[in-house]
Amino acid sequence: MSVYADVQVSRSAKALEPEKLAKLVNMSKYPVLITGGKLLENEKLVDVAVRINEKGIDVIACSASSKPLIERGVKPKFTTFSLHYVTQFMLDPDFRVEGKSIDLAIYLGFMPYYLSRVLSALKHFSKIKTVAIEPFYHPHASFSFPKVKDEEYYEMLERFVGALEVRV
Amino acid sequence: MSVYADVQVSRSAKALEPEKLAKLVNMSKYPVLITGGKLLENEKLVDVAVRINEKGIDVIACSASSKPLIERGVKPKFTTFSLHYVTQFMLDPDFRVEGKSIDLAIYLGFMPYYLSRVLSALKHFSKIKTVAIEPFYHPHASFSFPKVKDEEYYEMLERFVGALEVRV
Amino acid sequence: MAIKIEDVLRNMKLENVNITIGEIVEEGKVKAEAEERKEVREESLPVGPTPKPHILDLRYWDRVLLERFEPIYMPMQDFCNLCTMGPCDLSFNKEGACGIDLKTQKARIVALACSIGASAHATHGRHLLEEMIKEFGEDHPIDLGLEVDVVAPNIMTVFGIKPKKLKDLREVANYVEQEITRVLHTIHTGQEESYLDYESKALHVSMIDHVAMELADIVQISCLNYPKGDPDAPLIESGVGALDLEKPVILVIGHNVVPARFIDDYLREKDLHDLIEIAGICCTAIDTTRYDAKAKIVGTLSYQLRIVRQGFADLIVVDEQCIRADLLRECSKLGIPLIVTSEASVRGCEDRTNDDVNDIVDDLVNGRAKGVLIRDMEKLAKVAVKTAFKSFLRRSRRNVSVNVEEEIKKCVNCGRCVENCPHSLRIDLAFARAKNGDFSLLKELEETCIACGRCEQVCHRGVRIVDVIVRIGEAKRGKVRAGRGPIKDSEIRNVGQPIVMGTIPGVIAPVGCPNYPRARRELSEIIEEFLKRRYIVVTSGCHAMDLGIEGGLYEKYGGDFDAGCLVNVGSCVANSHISGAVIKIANIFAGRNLLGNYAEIADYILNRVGAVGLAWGAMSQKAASIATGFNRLGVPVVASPHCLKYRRGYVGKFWKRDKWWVYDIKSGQKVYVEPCPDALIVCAETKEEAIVLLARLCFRPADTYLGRQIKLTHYLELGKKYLGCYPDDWHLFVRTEQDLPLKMRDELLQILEEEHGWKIDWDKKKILEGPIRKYDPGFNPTLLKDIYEKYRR
Amino acid sequence: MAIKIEDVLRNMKLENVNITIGEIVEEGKVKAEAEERKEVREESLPVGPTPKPHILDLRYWDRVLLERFEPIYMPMQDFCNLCTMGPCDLSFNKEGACGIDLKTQKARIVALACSIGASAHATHGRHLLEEMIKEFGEDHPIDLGLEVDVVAPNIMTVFGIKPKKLKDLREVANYVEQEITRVLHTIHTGQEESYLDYESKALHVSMIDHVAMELADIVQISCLNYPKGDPDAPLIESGVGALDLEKPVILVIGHNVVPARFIDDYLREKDLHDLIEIAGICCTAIDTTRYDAKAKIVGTLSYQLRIVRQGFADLIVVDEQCIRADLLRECSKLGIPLIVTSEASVRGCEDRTNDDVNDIVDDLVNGRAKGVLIRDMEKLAKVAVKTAFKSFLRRSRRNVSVNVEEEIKKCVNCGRCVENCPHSLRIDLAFARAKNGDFSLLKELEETCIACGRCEQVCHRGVRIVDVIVRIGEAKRGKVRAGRGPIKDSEIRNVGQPIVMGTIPGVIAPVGCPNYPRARRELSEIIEEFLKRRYIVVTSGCHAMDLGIEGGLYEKYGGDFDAGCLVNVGSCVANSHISGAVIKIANIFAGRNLLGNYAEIADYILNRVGAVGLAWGAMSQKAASIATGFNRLGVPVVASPHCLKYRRGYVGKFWKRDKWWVYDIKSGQKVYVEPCPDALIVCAETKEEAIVLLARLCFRPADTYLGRQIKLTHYLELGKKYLGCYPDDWHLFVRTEQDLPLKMRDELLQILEEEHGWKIDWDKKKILEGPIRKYDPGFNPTLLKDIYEKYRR
Ligand code: SF4
Ligand code: SF4
Ligand code: SF4
Ligand code: SF4
Ligand code: SF4
Ligand code: SF4
Ligand code: SF4
Ligand code: SF4
Repeated sequence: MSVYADVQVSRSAKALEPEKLAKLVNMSKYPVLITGGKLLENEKLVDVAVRINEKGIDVIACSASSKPLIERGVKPKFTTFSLHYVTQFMLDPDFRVEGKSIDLAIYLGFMPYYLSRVLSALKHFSKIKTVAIEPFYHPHASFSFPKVKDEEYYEMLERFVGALEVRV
Repeated sequence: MSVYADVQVSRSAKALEPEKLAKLVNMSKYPVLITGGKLLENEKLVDVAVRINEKGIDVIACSASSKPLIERGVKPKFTTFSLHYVTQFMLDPDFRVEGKSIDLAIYLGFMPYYLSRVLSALKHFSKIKTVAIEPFYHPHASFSFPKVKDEEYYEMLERFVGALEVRV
Repeated sequence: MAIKIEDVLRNMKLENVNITIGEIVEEGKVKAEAEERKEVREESLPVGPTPKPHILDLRYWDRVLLERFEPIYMPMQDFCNLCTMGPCDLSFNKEGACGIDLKTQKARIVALACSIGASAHATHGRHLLEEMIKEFGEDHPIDLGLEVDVVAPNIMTVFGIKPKKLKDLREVANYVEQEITRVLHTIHTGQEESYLDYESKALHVSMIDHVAMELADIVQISCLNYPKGDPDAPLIESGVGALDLEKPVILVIGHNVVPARFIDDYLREKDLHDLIEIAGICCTAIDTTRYDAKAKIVGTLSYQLRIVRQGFADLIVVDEQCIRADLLRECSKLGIPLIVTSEASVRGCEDRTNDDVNDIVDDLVNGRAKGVLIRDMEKLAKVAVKTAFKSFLRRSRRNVSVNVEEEIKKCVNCGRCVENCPHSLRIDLAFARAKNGDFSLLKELEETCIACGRCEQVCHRGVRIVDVIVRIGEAKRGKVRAGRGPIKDSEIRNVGQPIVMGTIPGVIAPVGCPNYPRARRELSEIIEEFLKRRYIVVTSGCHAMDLGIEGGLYEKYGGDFDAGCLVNVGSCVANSHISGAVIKIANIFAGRNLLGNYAEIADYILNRVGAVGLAWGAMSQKAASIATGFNRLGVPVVASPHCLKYRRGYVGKFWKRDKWWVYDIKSGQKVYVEPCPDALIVCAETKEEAIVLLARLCFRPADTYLGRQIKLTHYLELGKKYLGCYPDDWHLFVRTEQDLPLKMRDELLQILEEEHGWKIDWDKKKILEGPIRKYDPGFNPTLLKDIYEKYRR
Repeated sequence: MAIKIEDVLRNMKLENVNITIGEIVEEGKVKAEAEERKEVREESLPVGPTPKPHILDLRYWDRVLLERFEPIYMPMQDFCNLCTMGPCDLSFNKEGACGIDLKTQKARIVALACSIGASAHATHGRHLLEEMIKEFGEDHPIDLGLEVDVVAPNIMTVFGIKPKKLKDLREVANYVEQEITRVLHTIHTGQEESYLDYESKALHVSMIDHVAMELADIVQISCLNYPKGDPDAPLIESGVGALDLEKPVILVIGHNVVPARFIDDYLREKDLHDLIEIAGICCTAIDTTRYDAKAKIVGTLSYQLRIVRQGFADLIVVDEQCIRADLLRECSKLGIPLIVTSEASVRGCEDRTNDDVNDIVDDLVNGRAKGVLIRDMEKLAKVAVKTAFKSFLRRSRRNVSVNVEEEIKKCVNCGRCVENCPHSLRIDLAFARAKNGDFSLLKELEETCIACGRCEQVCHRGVRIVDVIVRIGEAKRGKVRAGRGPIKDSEIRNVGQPIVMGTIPGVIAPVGCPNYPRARRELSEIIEEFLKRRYIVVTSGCHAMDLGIEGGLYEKYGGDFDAGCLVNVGSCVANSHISGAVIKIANIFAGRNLLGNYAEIADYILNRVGAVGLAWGAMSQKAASIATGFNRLGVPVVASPHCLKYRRGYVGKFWKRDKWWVYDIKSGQKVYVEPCPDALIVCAETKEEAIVLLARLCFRPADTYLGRQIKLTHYLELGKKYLGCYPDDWHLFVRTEQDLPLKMRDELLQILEEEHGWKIDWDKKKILEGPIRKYDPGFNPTLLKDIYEKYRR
């Protein structure tokens, strides 16, 4: 009648099209964008982050990604704490960013194995929704880009940013 | 471009319709049916085993399932060795049943967690194809019944037996 | 045409003339000489080649075992994530980032599990040793009673000394801890490349485990006035039904007698002994009743949640190992006070050791403290007794009511619980039927459920599944013979010969944890089959409890270590008396030197002593090391289907003839032998299969034809009874027509001729051709070249 | 507006008048007195509250740490299958069949990893100890040179004795093994219910690890004539490029110097020393060069496969730990003989200890034996040298040619290798580009690849990926200063005050395994940033090698333990000198008693000593225990992104004000303090982030304002440089305007007023309101009530 449960993995991320992911973000109360170290190497990702921020989404810059962002005029809510810290904060229901409680976090520009651990922590121990807009499918996220070819990735990011509503 | 590989499971069984499973068996060179302890409690399973045997498929009776089978006229190739032994034998490329080398094994009537381990061993360390015709989906098998409701299970067994060709 | 064992025995007596020849004579002689020189030996025992062996010193013996009993791996997990280079996908025997392949990785996990198991007993033993030295002084003698001279067969064989005083055990404990640390070291990333070497480590640390267990048990027997090899140790009132619920109930859970003992002493001292029930779960239950026969055994691990949920425990005191990791949570839900006492199992509780007794009691009773840690055992005793009385007065306030009907109604039969149940028990179906008034499946569920609570974790309807199950069950009641400790030297003297000859068809040792559903019921059925057939049955731990509570077997079968007995040696650590007994056969009966002579002894046992362990539901890492320790000693173990999850078996291939050979010291030749035993640890799925398998694994190459006759008789009978036919391989065990049971001889000869192509001289009813080897009464097998050479000289 | 550190320093000198007040004075006084009484102390040192602590004895300290530095778990695996009741789905913190929840289970795995780590060093230490006692006698003195009187700070602080002779260390080794066994015991199913208690065990066994490491290293220093705290220890020729390939090359791999040492001795004895290259990988490399400065360091773990694949090693001799588990397979493919020497890493090889030297050599050279085990080190040396010469003659026969172009052509860019690469390195893209003649990505790949070989395991086209990568790389060459062992007491005397005051802004300790890609390059960049800023840098193990081979830093920076130094203490076990140095600050500089006084010392360090570890790519279980041992001692560690896979961090929440308080011994009050350090182990993703984080974790509550000024200067500068702005939390570290770097004071005051709402008296340039607390030069913080009470009395 059912699966014999020794396949050792629990919930896997829903892989969604960029527009759908954007819709989820649009529906959330206080989403944040969390950026990682790839922004130091990849100007395109900086661009995407800037444009997401322009839609009114606050940025938490990890991994020293604040530097290129600040240069592009972004004012991150945090610049100093590594993703490990930020995750520890987010796991605490008391954590607020300027009085607001994060209900959804978008991740951009992290090493896959590094982000994966963080997503796993939030999956098991918090109610925050996590959205990975990364070139890898992230099973531990709540929602993730599907498995895509390299060249399609930037196009997907475009579609994602395009579908974000401006927040006020 | 791809899945970040920390979902900790490798190949999962193809869940196939009974007819397709039967076809695989029909195509194999020397398939055997391996029966388990549930036959001591469940007359319907004994019946299925008898009918599979009537199609010309040799039976290896484990878990003392030989008793009801012999009573119904089956002559198992083995009666005495537990599934643990039989698996150890099958993992050895030298193993022969009356000179024949098993290339496919059908499993019927085992405790799910018990069978699961065996299927895992054969999956990792042998080339033998394994077919689980059990009421649970068995991820470690090569092929398995899909997840079905209890009442559908016997019907699926019927369909499987029906689709088996008589071997000569 | 069933063969009656009595007939066989009667027949054998007629032929019982010329059997004391060959090795038997030799062994007898050696034994007699040895006896004479006993005094001398005491002082100047020879020491064998491997006292205090390290990992590599017995590797040559492991290689012999592993060559025959090939490891089989059944991965639970395709990945490894033991270091930060991972996770590594090792499926299909791929290699990880450190280069390890799947098989080697699985062997590594087995070696780790055995190390954990050994560390548990080692720590337990160390704790007892230091406690007892504190109390009794380091010169306190090791004393297992007058009739036990060989007090420490494992320690003697492995470590190479015969300990006389507690202080002698300190260096043994140091050695044990050193070896465990050394094996654990090898688990570090980047060590072994071959699974065989991890198996050798698993075998090594598991041998050490038997040393650790022996140390622990001889300390407590020597100091705490336990029964000392007493076949008539008292029968203990056991089972939930045995509890007097009119009294405050202190429930002790775990494996270490120390806290319970202090409570017990305090009760006696204060004359409160009759006013309080001390009841135990798991091995602490066994050891507490060895200390005080008035204490009670509630049952095994699977009773922990059941009892808590029933709410009548007024205080729970835990020590270490096998304690549910949700006990504090569960107790506090009902307001049952919990005291923790061991560094291993503190559960986040505050250390109240230095606080005032009354403060602690108040906090516990009022629920201000859900649980407390008390490290001072005298204070613990006071707190426990006071708390129990006060808490007893509040027992009625604990809300344990369950509206079974309502709970059943809540269920929507979605099956999520079934997917999460380790046994895939059909809770959904049981509830569905119960809704229609048919409680039979629910009853069945109660019988098989191990009360682990995983089902409740996933039920989105919040059905109190375990509560319903508990409510359905009845309170069992039975008697368990208190753990008697060692087998007496005189008993070994009596049974040594019949065991080695095979005329006692085997020693069956049910040891382990009952976490296989239906184990309780099935275990007793399996064991009674062998008791009726006059095998020796020797048991310990949770299995020992079940045989009494479920099976009522202690009242039916005697406690002398002899044919048809049921001997309970004690708790888990008393398993060392079972390994000790087989070692003692080699020593007391056969005169083999023990000190530092492990390989010779194990080789002796493997070839001659038809002892088989049964772990019908082994659960813990300790179970893994206990079993593996038996394996290194040459004792096979049959395990329940769950044990496949240990990931590794040692299973030989009877059909590979070249694997089955020995050196024959008598003839001076390498000879092919029958494949017996053909596995060291192997699982069975059903009790029927287990029974036949146990009988099969009792064969030994050194069986006399009389012994072989008896063993074959049982094997053939059990085959017919449970498999519906003679077993596939019975003919492999036939060396001569004399091996065949008399009454069946014609039939069997015919089968040999027709089905196996053997040549028979029908006039003389003699086998002319067919057997693997000829029977030779002086046959003297060994698998070790050095032993062969030593005795050939 | 970058601030020059020189300016700050100059400014400070002007104000350098009244700083030796308060605690500093107190400490100085205590120190002086202590010095005077040195002779007396030697004989009658007071013993603190916890000599030979067991798990529970320091639990109160752990609770203090864990309250602040909350564990964070990042599961690698949702299931547990540690016992046969499983596998249990623990996702979303569900409970398993034993009742354990996911967090507790993860903590259990961490405690296990740390136990494995500790057992590795313990076994290494025990082995060295017994070997050296055999050779030098048990009365051989423990001697780390004239200038090191506090020879064993870890042993003193934990175990409570000051060892003088080798034999004194035996009881330390027994204790270490006992504690490891006790912690391992708690991993058994059914013990802890709270993750905090497993963390306490992890902390405990990791503290024990530092004891074990210290034991190991002081034994080898005392017996093997290693440098003894010598700042000018020789510079060792290192890197593949440093090898003289005209000679036979013996490659030693592992962590234990013993086999290499015997080979080295034999070469000298036979005057063959100049004819053979002895070269090492991993810690054996370091320890061999401490023994003989002519030996060479090849590199770290990630060089193992590279070197084998290049085929120039004529013989590989391995001991234990961190050795690839495919070495025998890989060597035998090329016909490179392998000798194994340790019980931990036998790799299925036959034990040839008792065979004739020439037979073994022949079998190895002819490939009849792919690898052999030799347990007798004298014989090993003979076999190794003979084999190396003979094998050298056949080096040309080893086929190591790779047709790079052809391999690249074979690739179909499917990306399977990328999915299996632990670093998701884009092999597919690198090959695709290379096909078109652009090798830049392939070069980049070579730089980042750790040569683990997982990619090759899955390539269905059989591309020899690692071979291609190896072929692309160039042979690096550099110099590594030989491990000097301990920090001298006089050095501690000199730097103790500036470190505790904060005027040396911090001690940065890069220790660990370089299995984070780019680690080699990045590590040197990180460290040079701190060297330039005149932090103390003290390193060990694989990181110590990389700083020389990749960074060339030893030639630029001095070896005295002082501002701006780069000190290599030695191999992994020499990490104990780093923990030892911080302990010695509390003792030698501040006069705190060490013996059996762990909690007080750790509390001292946590509040006063701005030391931070850096594990830029930690891999092994030893790395886990080393880091966790530093943590219990109050030393934070910054780790690479890979280290998230350890599953657990200790990360505080700066924004929870009530977590950050101390008892102030001076004022007699509980005071809120700045959150520093605010993590004990935490990961960073990029080198830029790591740099800022390291600077941030150097703050301590006890900093004087001068020290705080310097630390803030660096922190602000580094923030600007790497984050593009001042860090988020710099203002939290400001207690008084005097804390602000002079040159930036106006700007910073303005920010404090505008952005943080602080009240400023602009006339006096004084802060009126805002800081968490006022600055008090006599501030004397402790987190421990008993210490508070002791010093208040
Ligand atoms: S131990 Fe080996 S297989 Fe396991 S995670 Fe580490 S590198 Fe991978
Ligand atoms: S999970 Fe709950 S609702 Fe579903 S079948 Fe089980 S008991 Fe019924
Ligand atoms: S408590 Fe019983 S029914 Fe529930 S999951 Fe455990 S074994 Fe299955
Ligand atoms: S037999 Fe098993 S479950 Fe029972 S007490 Fe011993 S280890 Fe625990
Ligand atoms: S240790 Fe607990 S969680 Fe792990 S498999 Fe066993 S029962 Fe399940
Ligand atoms: S797996 Fe092989 S073929 Fe595929 S991209 Fe990698 S190297 Fe190329
Ligand atoms: S060898 Fe290099 S490229 Fe290949 S999997 Fe390992 S790290 Fe990745
Ligand atoms: S630093 Fe790490 S990789 Fe290097 S030798 Fe030490 S444990 Fe092994």
